Amino acid sequence: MTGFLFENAWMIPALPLISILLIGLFATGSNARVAGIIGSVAIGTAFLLTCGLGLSYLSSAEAGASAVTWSIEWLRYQDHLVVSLGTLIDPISLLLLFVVTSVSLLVHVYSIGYMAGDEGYSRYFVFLSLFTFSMLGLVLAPNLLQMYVFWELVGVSSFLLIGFYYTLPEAIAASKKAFIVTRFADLFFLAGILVLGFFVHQWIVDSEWGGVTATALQSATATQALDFATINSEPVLANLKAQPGVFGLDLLTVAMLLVFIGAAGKSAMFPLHVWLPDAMAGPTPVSALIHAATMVVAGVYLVARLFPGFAASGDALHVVAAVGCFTCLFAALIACTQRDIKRVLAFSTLSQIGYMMLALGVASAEHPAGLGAAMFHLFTHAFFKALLFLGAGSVIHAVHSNDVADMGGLRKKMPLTHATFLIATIAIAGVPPLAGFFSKDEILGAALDGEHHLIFGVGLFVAALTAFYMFRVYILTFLGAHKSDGAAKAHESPPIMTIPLVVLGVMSVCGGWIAVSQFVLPGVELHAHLLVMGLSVAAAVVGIGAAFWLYGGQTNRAQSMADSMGGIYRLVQNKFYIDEVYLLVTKMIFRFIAAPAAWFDRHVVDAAMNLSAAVVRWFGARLNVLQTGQVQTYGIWMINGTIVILLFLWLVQR
Amino acid sequence: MFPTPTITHWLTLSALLFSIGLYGIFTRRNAVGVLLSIEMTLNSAILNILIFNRFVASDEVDGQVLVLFIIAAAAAEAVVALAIFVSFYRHRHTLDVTQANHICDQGNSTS
Amino acid sequence: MSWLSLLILIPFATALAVVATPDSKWYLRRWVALFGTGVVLALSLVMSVSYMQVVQQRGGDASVLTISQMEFEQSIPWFKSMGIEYHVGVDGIAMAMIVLTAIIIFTGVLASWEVKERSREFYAFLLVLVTGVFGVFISVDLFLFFLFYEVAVLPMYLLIGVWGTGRKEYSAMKLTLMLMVGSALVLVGMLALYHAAGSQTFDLNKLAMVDYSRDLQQWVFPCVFVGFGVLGALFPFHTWSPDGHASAPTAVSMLHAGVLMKLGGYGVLRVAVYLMPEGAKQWALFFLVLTTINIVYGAYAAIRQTDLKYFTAYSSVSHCGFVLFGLCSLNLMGFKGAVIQMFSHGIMTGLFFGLIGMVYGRSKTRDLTQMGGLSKRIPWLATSFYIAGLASLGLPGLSGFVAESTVFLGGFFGNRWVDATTMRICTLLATSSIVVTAVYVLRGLSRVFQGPMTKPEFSQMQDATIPEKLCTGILVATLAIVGMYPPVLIDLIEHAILPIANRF
Amino acid sequence: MYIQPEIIVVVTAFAVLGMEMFLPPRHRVLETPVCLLGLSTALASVVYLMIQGDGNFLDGQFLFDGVAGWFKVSFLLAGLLTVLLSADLLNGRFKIVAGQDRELIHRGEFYTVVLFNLVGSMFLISATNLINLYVCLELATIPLFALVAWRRNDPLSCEAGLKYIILGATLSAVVLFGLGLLYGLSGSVDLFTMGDNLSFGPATKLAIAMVVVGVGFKLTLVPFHMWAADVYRGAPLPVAAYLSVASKAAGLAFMFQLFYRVLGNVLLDVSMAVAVLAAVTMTLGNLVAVVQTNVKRFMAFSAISQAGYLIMGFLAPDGAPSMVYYMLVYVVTNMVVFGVLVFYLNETGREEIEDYRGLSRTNPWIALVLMLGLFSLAGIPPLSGFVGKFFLFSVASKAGFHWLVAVAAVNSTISLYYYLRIVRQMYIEPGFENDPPLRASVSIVTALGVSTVLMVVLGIVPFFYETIYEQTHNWIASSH
Repeated sequence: MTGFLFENAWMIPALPLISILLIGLFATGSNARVAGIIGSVAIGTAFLLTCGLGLSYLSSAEAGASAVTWSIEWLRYQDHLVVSLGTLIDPISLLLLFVVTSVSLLVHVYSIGYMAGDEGYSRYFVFLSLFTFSMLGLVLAPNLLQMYVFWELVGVSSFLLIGFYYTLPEAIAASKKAFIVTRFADLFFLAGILVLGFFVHQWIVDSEWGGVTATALQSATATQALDFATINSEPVLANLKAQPGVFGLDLLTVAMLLVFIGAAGKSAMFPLHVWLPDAMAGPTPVSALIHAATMVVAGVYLVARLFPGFAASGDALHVVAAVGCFTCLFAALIACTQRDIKRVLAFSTLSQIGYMMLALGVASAEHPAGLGAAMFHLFTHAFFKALLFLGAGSVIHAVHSNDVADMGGLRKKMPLTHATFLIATIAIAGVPPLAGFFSKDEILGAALDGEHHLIFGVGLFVAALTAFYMFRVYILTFLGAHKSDGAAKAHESPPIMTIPLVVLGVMSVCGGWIAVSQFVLPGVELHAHLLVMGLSVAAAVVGIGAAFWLYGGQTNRAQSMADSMGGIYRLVQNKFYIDEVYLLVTKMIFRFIAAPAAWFDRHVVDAAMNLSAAVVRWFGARLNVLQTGQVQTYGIWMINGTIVILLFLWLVQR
Repeated sequence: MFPTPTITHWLTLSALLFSIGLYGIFTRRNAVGVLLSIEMTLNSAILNILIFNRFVASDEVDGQVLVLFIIAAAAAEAVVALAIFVSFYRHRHTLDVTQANHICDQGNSTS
Repeated sequence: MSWLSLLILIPFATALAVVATPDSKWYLRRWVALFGTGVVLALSLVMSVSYMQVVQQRGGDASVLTISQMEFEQSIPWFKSMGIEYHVGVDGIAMAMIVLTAIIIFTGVLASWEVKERSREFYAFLLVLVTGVFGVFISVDLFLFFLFYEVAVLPMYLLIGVWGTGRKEYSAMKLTLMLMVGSALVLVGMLALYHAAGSQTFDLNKLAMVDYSRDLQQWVFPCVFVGFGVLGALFPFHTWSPDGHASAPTAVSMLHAGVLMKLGGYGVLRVAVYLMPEGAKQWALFFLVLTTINIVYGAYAAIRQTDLKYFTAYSSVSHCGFVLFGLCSLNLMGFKGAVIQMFSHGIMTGLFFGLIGMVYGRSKTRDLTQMGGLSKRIPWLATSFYIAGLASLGLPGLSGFVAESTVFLGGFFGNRWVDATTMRICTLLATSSIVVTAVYVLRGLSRVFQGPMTKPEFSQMQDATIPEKLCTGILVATLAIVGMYPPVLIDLIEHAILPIANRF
Repeated sequence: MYIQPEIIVVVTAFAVLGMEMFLPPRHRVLETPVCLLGLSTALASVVYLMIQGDGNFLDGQFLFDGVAGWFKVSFLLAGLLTVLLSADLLNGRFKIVAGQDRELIHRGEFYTVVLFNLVGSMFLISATNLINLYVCLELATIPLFALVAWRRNDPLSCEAGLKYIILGATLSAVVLFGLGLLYGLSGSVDLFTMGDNLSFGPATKLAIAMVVVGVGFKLTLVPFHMWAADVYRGAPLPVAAYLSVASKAAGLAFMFQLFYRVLGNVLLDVSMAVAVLAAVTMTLGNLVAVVQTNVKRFMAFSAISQAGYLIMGFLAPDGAPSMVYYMLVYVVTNMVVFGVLVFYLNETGREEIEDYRGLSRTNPWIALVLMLGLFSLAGIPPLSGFVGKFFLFSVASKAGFHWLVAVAAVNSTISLYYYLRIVRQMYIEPGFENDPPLRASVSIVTALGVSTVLMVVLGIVPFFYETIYEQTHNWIASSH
């Protein structure tokens, strides 16, 4: 795999990095307007490079080929543990590159309009470029540590963007929550890296591989423990599988589960999902880019990257499937009850990522179809979900409210937004021939092929739920009458915002026609499941019908249905009170660990130090009393001293 | 009648004298009494040296010479002591050594 | 004369020059100080580059050495009968620390640009302190090392006592005494080593060639470790640190947390671990547990702090724990991580304290609960603060991550003398502090800089002045350079760490 | 002629006395330069003799060697500095300060007594037989009684003199008893012969115990230290300064004679006792110093703890150079501190620790000098106090007394605490309002200048220690 573009693939992430510098240098004060243009041009160039890269990959490389096309030594821990920064080019990284650069480009363009006039305009684009840079670095990572590095960087740019409106308390709280929850998950990721680093390194040193490479420090090109290529190689996996870990699990499973917790944190899988709905406090384009299309699927990407490991472990993959399955159901249920349009979309995102995880979980080394399906869904989801968010952003921009109860009847006011939003809604609902149908169908097919009937059932049910809640939102937002002044005064967004919508709309329609699965998994044959197709279309129709039945007319069927559910409805509406549980745990940590630690430090440790000083003074004062001023007492002390010395000399032998 | 005193007897005498002197130093309240007791202990030491000169190194007179010097030094000491006593008396109108504790009254605080 | 001697002569001469400035021209002093420290900074950078060249020219395989190779050596007999020499030399570790010191003192002078009250003494003491610090880093002779070590500690008393705030006398006294007790322990240990080695020499590398008996190492190692550990904020001897930092003036906090606390780690590495591998093996577990407590406990205690300086001080306790933790790992990565962490934490905490000083100068309060929304008025400081905070929570791309990940790997890889499971549990516990750090850093920063502005007078604040921008800019740039391209630092220190690691 | 320094001092003493007798009062001020001249000449001749090499006089009754030379240098330095420090008081410049009579009277006699005392100490280290030793010990002691009580109008001075003489005389009797025993046990008055004849029997132990009392008294070892606080407090401050160094140096000289010459064979047997004595002394001195408020008492306890460090040198056979060196260092360092105390007491009549507040503003140079002096006492590098202490600790460590090194080092920290209390007053606390800048007189400046320079130079220039080391080694080799 050679060629200018391959060997200079680093330029793709470098472009946004340069854009940060340029914005920082030039887009200050009154020149802030330039920021958007700089950012867009940079990412646009990156997009073009990505396209070029993809084309030359398709034309030159073998299908499914994978290679590190460029790398420099970055962090040298020790022999066989030298971390490089590099670019790993293979189908899934190319796929993600395409998704990230394209969605990012569109979001940049959209943001020029959306953020116009904001006082933090250039700051916004700096953060956005930072995010893009980090995400591209993550996608291209050829080793686990580079992945982690950019993993953290996307986390922090997400943090910065969620807290973009830094005077709003809820934005600050949400940003902190997002960062801390994902960091908590990253802790396990890091632990996984430590485990893999140690045991893979051990294996390299013990095996003949260790002998082959140079012993000295100049071994950047030698086998490195944290490279995906090393970790995913069969002897290493077999070795890890053979070693005992903890809790009766084998080492490989332990390592993969640790990594998966990291992935679950970033992808907001249950129970680490709590940050994502709150993250909607950030600007809407940010939600579209980070919290729908790209960053949150990093977890899926990570699992896909380490798929051989997960597959070899088996158990770890089952956990992935279970978590994905549960999250997709759980989030879909909550999505049905939320009133904040962005929150509905957020829960929908959760649910869809759950879908992808589920797809990964049902795959196996022998039947990797799920992997392809997951990537396919990732691809299509990125577009229609970004579209939904940007559409929602357009609506919010117009109505100045997030609450669907304030909207309604926007179909006429905002025709373009309406049309694209509708396309996306249909796409996500899984109606053929739009994008979502194909990818979802493939996932369900994979589940059925893998004999995971329960998962298949849940998947089908969630498909219906998805159609239901998405149309619920659609109906409440665009159909019916205006429910507020804001909605009445709403008007279509400027072209700079609607053009990205249109582009995304096109992708949402056509995305499913691209054979992503074949691209990702060349040689794996896929057979069409007419049964699955039928069932999934039926589920979508049922969902859509239910939505229209409940919300379509001027009835209060929805309300009465909610009332009839009673406690369960409230439970779901309050997101199963998971947030409250977290709050409680956090408070407990504050109250029962942090406060005692601080108290202990001041009142025990420090007091002990002060006590030693006090003891010295106390002794000093006591001994000072001996100085009575009585000369005869002094004399007696001296004579006693003589006697003591005498006794000492007699009794104590050296 | 009496057996010839041996070195042990003499040393015992000197030790007794020394102890009596020390006792006096620590119990007499009058400074002059204390001074007298000090002279007594000095004398015991002198006696000691003479005894050793006689019984251990009788062919030399080093001990006796030393004693002469000691007597002179003791006299000098007594002179200085008496001078100080006089000036102390002028301030306090007493020679009670237990009264000599004004320094501590002033400076002995335990801040 | 070796170039190294200049590193102590220039600051000292600058101190004298400051003293010689006329009374009326206080502003002259800061320029003198800035010039002197600037020269030192330039010198240190030039020297580290030439050090790299010298090492490369020398070539050879460092992976078989067990005795540190010093460069730029100079040795003048001093007290011959005791074998004491004025013996200076550096290896990569010392070089890195010298660069750190030079950066911190240069920025420290910038941060104390507005010190007018008794500025003559202030700069003089500051420069004397730095003389001591440089002295420690260039010493090869243990006696000289100890001598400079104490020279570095003592001016702190006056610097905090005179120019500090709050309970400054108490803090200054506590700090000085605790550090001195530490150095007392070091003294006991170092004399025991000296005599065990035949009372001939204090040369560290010659002392390192001696095989000390197991019994001796068994008691000397903890003495020296704890002795230096006090300065490295080893639990439970860290309590001088919060009070001391809270009371100290800006530049002093910077210097103290940034450089002086590193002397502790440096001493542990150079004296305890290097000279007494057997002792280290025996005690590794004990100190590993202690330093784990350090890391986790410091982080939790930081959560509850409301004073910005206490907050940073506890975070320093936690971060300095990483240094000692790395050293207890007794392997290449542990040592490497410890040294990187020394450098990284030095810069980071210097930045932190510098910024706290600058913010305090504007807000007149350090109470987190009183502040809010400052970033609107002081975006430069806020940005720098955020970068420092992110470095402190180990964000990749800033130096903290490089250090911490190396330490964690070192800890996880462990060694043959400590049970692997214990080692790993400790490492994971230490790792868990990254979450706690994130909690308190974000909490603290968002309190100060985000949200609505809490006091009307805050709206009058001015953003950083040019010296302040220079100061924070240099520190931020250093954090970023090391974080983004770690070989800058790793290439410098690796050759020096190998001999020490090879002893295990 | 190896006795020439002593002769010069004696001649000076008589000259000064003669001037006091025959000169009219207004010319008596010349006594000070004469005295200084005499002492400087003596110092020069000691140095000259040291360069000449070892020698003896009167058939070996008087030995001049390296160690003796260094001791004499210490004594003469102490004498010189004392003369300088007392000059202002004797001049009557500070007759009444803060409502108190501060003047020292009878200049010529004062000098004479000081000089005789010095001669006693100087002979002490050169003596080779018991008779000489004893007489010199008395000569090095009795004048001090008079000096302490010198200010006869001051009740405290008289009281201090009373205490000092009662205890001193008692102790000299006890020492004499012990010396008598040693004489009896060895059958000789020649110190070398005595050393050869002695064995470590029970009677020897008794003798050692009794002799140690005398040493302990002069060196202020615990529990023979109790006079120190009261006497320092009551004595005129220059006398206290002299006491703290000259008397201590004489004690050390006596101890050298005793331990290396007479008890050389049993030195190792008593090392545990010495170690305990050292530990107790330094600890008690430091602990009590912590709570003092008066600078004189404070310095008394500080001096006590210094004695504890000092005798650590006896723990190993080759500890002698460290002790000689530390003695020299201690003399100059303590004189630095006392010099400032004298200066401040003269100028303001203040002698409480908290009275030192604001000194760094009223006279920054003096404050700096005092700070350096205190740091040197505390053993802070690069001052000579640090080097000296380091060598002493090294001796203890070499002898295997690691616990003692730990105790001593921790004690150094405690001492730093109370030394820093003064530094804190000078630098941190706000000063007295309206205190004018203080100016020091020429004599004080000279004294402080000389001693400060020496204090710094002794620690940095290796010449002094190296020479002491070499000469002391020869001395120890020859004293067995």
